[in-house]
Amino acid sequence: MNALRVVIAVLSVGTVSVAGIYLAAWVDLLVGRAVAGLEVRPLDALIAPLRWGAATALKARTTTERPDAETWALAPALLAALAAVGLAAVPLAPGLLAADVANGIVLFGAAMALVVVAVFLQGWSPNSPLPMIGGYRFIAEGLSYEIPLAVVLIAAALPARSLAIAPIVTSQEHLWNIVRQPLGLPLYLMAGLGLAFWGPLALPGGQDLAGGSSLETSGVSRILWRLAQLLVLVAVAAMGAAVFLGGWLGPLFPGAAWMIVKTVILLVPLIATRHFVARVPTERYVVVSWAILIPLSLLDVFIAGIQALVAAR
Amino acid sequence: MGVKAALARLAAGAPARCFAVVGAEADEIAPWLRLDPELAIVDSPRAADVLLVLGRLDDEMLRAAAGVHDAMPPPRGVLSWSPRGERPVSWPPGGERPVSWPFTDDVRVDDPAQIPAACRRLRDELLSGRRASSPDTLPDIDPAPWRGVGPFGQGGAGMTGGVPYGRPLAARADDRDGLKLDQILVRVGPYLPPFPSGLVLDVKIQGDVIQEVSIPTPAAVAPDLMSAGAPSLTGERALFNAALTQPVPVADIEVARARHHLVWLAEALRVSGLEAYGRRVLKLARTMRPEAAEPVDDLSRWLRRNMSLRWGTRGVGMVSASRAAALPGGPVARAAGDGRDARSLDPAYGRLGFTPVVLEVGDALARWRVRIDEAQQALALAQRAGQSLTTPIGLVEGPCGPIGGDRSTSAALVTMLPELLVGMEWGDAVTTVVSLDIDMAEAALPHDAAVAGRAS
Amino acid sequence: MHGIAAALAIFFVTLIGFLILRASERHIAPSTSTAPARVPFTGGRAPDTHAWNRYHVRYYPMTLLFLAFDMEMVFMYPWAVVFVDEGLIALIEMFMFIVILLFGILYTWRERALEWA
Amino acid sequence: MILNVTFWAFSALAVFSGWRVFRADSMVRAAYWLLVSFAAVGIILVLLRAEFLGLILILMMGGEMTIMAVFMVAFMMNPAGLNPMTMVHRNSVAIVAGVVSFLAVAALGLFARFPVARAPEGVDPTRKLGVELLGNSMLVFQTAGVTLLAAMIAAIAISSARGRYGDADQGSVEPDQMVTAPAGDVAAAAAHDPAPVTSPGAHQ
Repeated sequence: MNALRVVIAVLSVGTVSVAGIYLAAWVDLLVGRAVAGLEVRPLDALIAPLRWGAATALKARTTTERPDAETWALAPALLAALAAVGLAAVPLAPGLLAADVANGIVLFGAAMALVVVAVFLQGWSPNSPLPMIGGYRFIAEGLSYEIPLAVVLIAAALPARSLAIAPIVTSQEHLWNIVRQPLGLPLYLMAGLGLAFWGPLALPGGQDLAGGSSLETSGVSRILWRLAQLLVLVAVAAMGAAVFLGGWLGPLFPGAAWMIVKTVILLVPLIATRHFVARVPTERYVVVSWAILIPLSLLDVFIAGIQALVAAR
Repeated sequence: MGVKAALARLAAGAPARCFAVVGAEADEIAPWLRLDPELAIVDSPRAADVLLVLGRLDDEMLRAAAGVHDAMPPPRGVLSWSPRGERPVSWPPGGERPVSWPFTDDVRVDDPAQIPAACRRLRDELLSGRRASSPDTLPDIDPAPWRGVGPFGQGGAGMTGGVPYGRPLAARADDRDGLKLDQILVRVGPYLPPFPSGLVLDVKIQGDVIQEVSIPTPAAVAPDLMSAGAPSLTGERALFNAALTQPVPVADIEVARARHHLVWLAEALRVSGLEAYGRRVLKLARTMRPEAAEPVDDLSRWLRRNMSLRWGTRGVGMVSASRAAALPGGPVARAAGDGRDARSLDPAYGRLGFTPVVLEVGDALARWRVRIDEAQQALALAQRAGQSLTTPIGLVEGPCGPIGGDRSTSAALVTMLPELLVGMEWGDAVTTVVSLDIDMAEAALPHDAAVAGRAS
Repeated sequence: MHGIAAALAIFFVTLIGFLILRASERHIAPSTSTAPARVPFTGGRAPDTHAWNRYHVRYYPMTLLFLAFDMEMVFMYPWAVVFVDEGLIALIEMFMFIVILLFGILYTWRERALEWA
Repeated sequence: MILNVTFWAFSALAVFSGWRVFRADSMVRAAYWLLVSFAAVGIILVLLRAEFLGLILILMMGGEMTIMAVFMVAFMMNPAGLNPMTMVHRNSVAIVAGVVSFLAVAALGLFARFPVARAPEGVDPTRKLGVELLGNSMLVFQTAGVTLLAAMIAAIAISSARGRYGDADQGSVEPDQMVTAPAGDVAAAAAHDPAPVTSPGAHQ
């Protein structure tokens, strides 16, 4: 019976991942075309990611003079696996949770902490200067967003009295966390962008490094890296929807429908940042993250704490 | 086989991914390629299907282009366009292989308008296997013999000696924070996308901070191009040079200036991560008219409001007043408080009430602002100018700086780079180089060539 | 326990699935590796040395700060679970703990140790 | 059954990756093999119903091993093992020490009488840990805070090349102290600019 549950969990997370990645790629194309002043053709944009994938898959894999071939191969797989675990920690509906652990936000945090390893390996492995700078940049970025990310999730756990995600969702029955912890969601999304090295926080793969960490990657590996990155974005959006937007809570429609809608509501602006917000400079991001975002996230914990104590009276 | 065919059929609808290698006399074509939906200009040869070789390249550039070509994963192809259908000259005597043109099976295009379609066709043929992938241009020889050398056959001896896998390890160098760690030489260019095509820098870094910058071969483009005859001046370059000797409509000059600044802005936005918005600006650069300047005003407002762009450029790449004074002029100097502008000397501009745009700050943000303000001002001038003509006074204010003086602003900016970039983080250095708007064709063009162009 | 089993299964299935996908490319586009194709890209010219050298991690003071804050997070998780039950004492205690650590950030920031370029 | 297999599989992984740490030429690989070892131990902890401890171990080690990797790359010659190298030195001593400590730990495992204390059902270890932190161990907890602060300040004071009054290699002298310092020091201190410099790009 347990084995069956595990198989179902794997299959459902796989399905959600594929759908989420496809949606993310589609939204990115649509927003990009709209911003570029091109005609937005939603149906063409549906097939465009597949066309790009086919064209990329037909290219051979190149290598460099003395890469670390094993870790290079591992990097996209590790990133995707971590993102999938992060997604698995998010409940879709009451009882519909792939990885039902008592310490859900710790599991999510652990998976997301290891993302730094995957991105660093992607930049380090080719033994090429520009990807290497990209990899090291991501360590600076990762160590800066990790603490605010964990702390805002802890703040959300306060009123729930639990580290599991499902109680965090049900604790929002009367008031969503986005309202009672107003600092939480913005800080979480900023950290999430860093986690997915996307848009303004696409520091390891920035245009100033001519593609940075994946500059030397070609062929199927390039596709896999992109898929894994989008999956991180989906996991971030899904967790944000559960923790800050009340997850499956909502009238009329089934919980899963609400959860999907809320995830999309977070995913679209996350993706759109790429087309509206310029890439931030690494060093200044690190300073701001430590000097402003971390203190703000700790302030968020106190607001949440006082609120939770008042509510408990 | 069936899978491959199916993938190729699916891939046929995608834009052709090109890596562009841009030489002299291609400035009419290269900037606009990003506007074509058939093409996707990529940053890395590892992601490219087609190598686009545009314009005239000298030996050094051609050798680098061969290196870029070989880095592309098969199936790959080459599409070349050159003015007057000619091909560049031979390898230098020290070159690895004495071939005149390294790309044996390139597709040549005579009409630049055909480039996108030809690219797509070439890409489809390559991916479907109807055309063989282009072979390596450089010999398959390790950079240094290492196989079987050393006690473990890895080419090395000791901890840091030898040439393991064909290359040595870097040596240590002093650093300002007292840690004596390895200094890595990054040979930037000539075709590293965020940098202007043709700019060659040897950058020594420790970590992501630049310690030393040198220019290995100053004005690498010039000698061979000169031997093959002075390059002709095309497009806006021809227009600005014509104004040296003959009256030219002010409106034409100013529209060309606004267009140049917007093309620069599109690239600067792209490097900042706003590729889609850059494309919008590029389209605006192509379609704008002095009579309808509102889109440019909207753009200026949007840029001013965008905090992230301000954050990335404020305080970056400071050009001091003394450095600005050493420049021949141009927007970079004007952004650092140096008000020289050749247009101030022209009575035709005086009648239009022209005053130069000057900012005192001297950072990358100021340069962005000066260019955007100048683009707006240029459109306003063009509208007011009507039929009025410039006065040929032997000095013309080009988009990058004065033309007709002792030396070009771009050449002066290139020689300024080594001092300017030292101590910067890599990303800030790129922001700085982009904000300087160095025109490598102009920098490589000796002053005589400008005069020669004037004479022709 | 089945929760963690599912997480592990998802991790390894995704990991192995991606590795298999990557291995599948040899059937579509066999990789070739010649000396000029292996040269790392920095704009067309060959590099001088390997990239793997003693890399100067400019942000090392920040990594040390991180180590301390990582510890702080560990204490916050169990604290969060019992927070509401313990009430005001939990709030005060964590307030003290965090304010002490914030002095660390303040000091680092004032010493400008977060900047590196 | 599955539980046992998982336990042994991850135990084997922990030992194997621990061994690989010392066989790796590349500092990055060595650090991440150690991370694999820690992660396997973390999973074992989870299997032993210490879910929070196991997961937090993985969470922390992800950052920590990365930091270790970058420091090892920064300070070791030939950090990626491009020239062959070995992580093992003074082999005979190492072998003796290894065998002795293995025997000691193995003896401990075989002969020690471990207390039989099954975790009671329905008890949340995380909650118990929290109660402990806010109850009996409160002083320990707060002392940890002060210790961490001391560690932070010490680490920054020792390692940072910058100071609030200028770079450390230029003395980073407080302006007030420069005035009251002995005459010789004043001349030395006045030789450099005491004003804080925002970025080296600004030294023109």
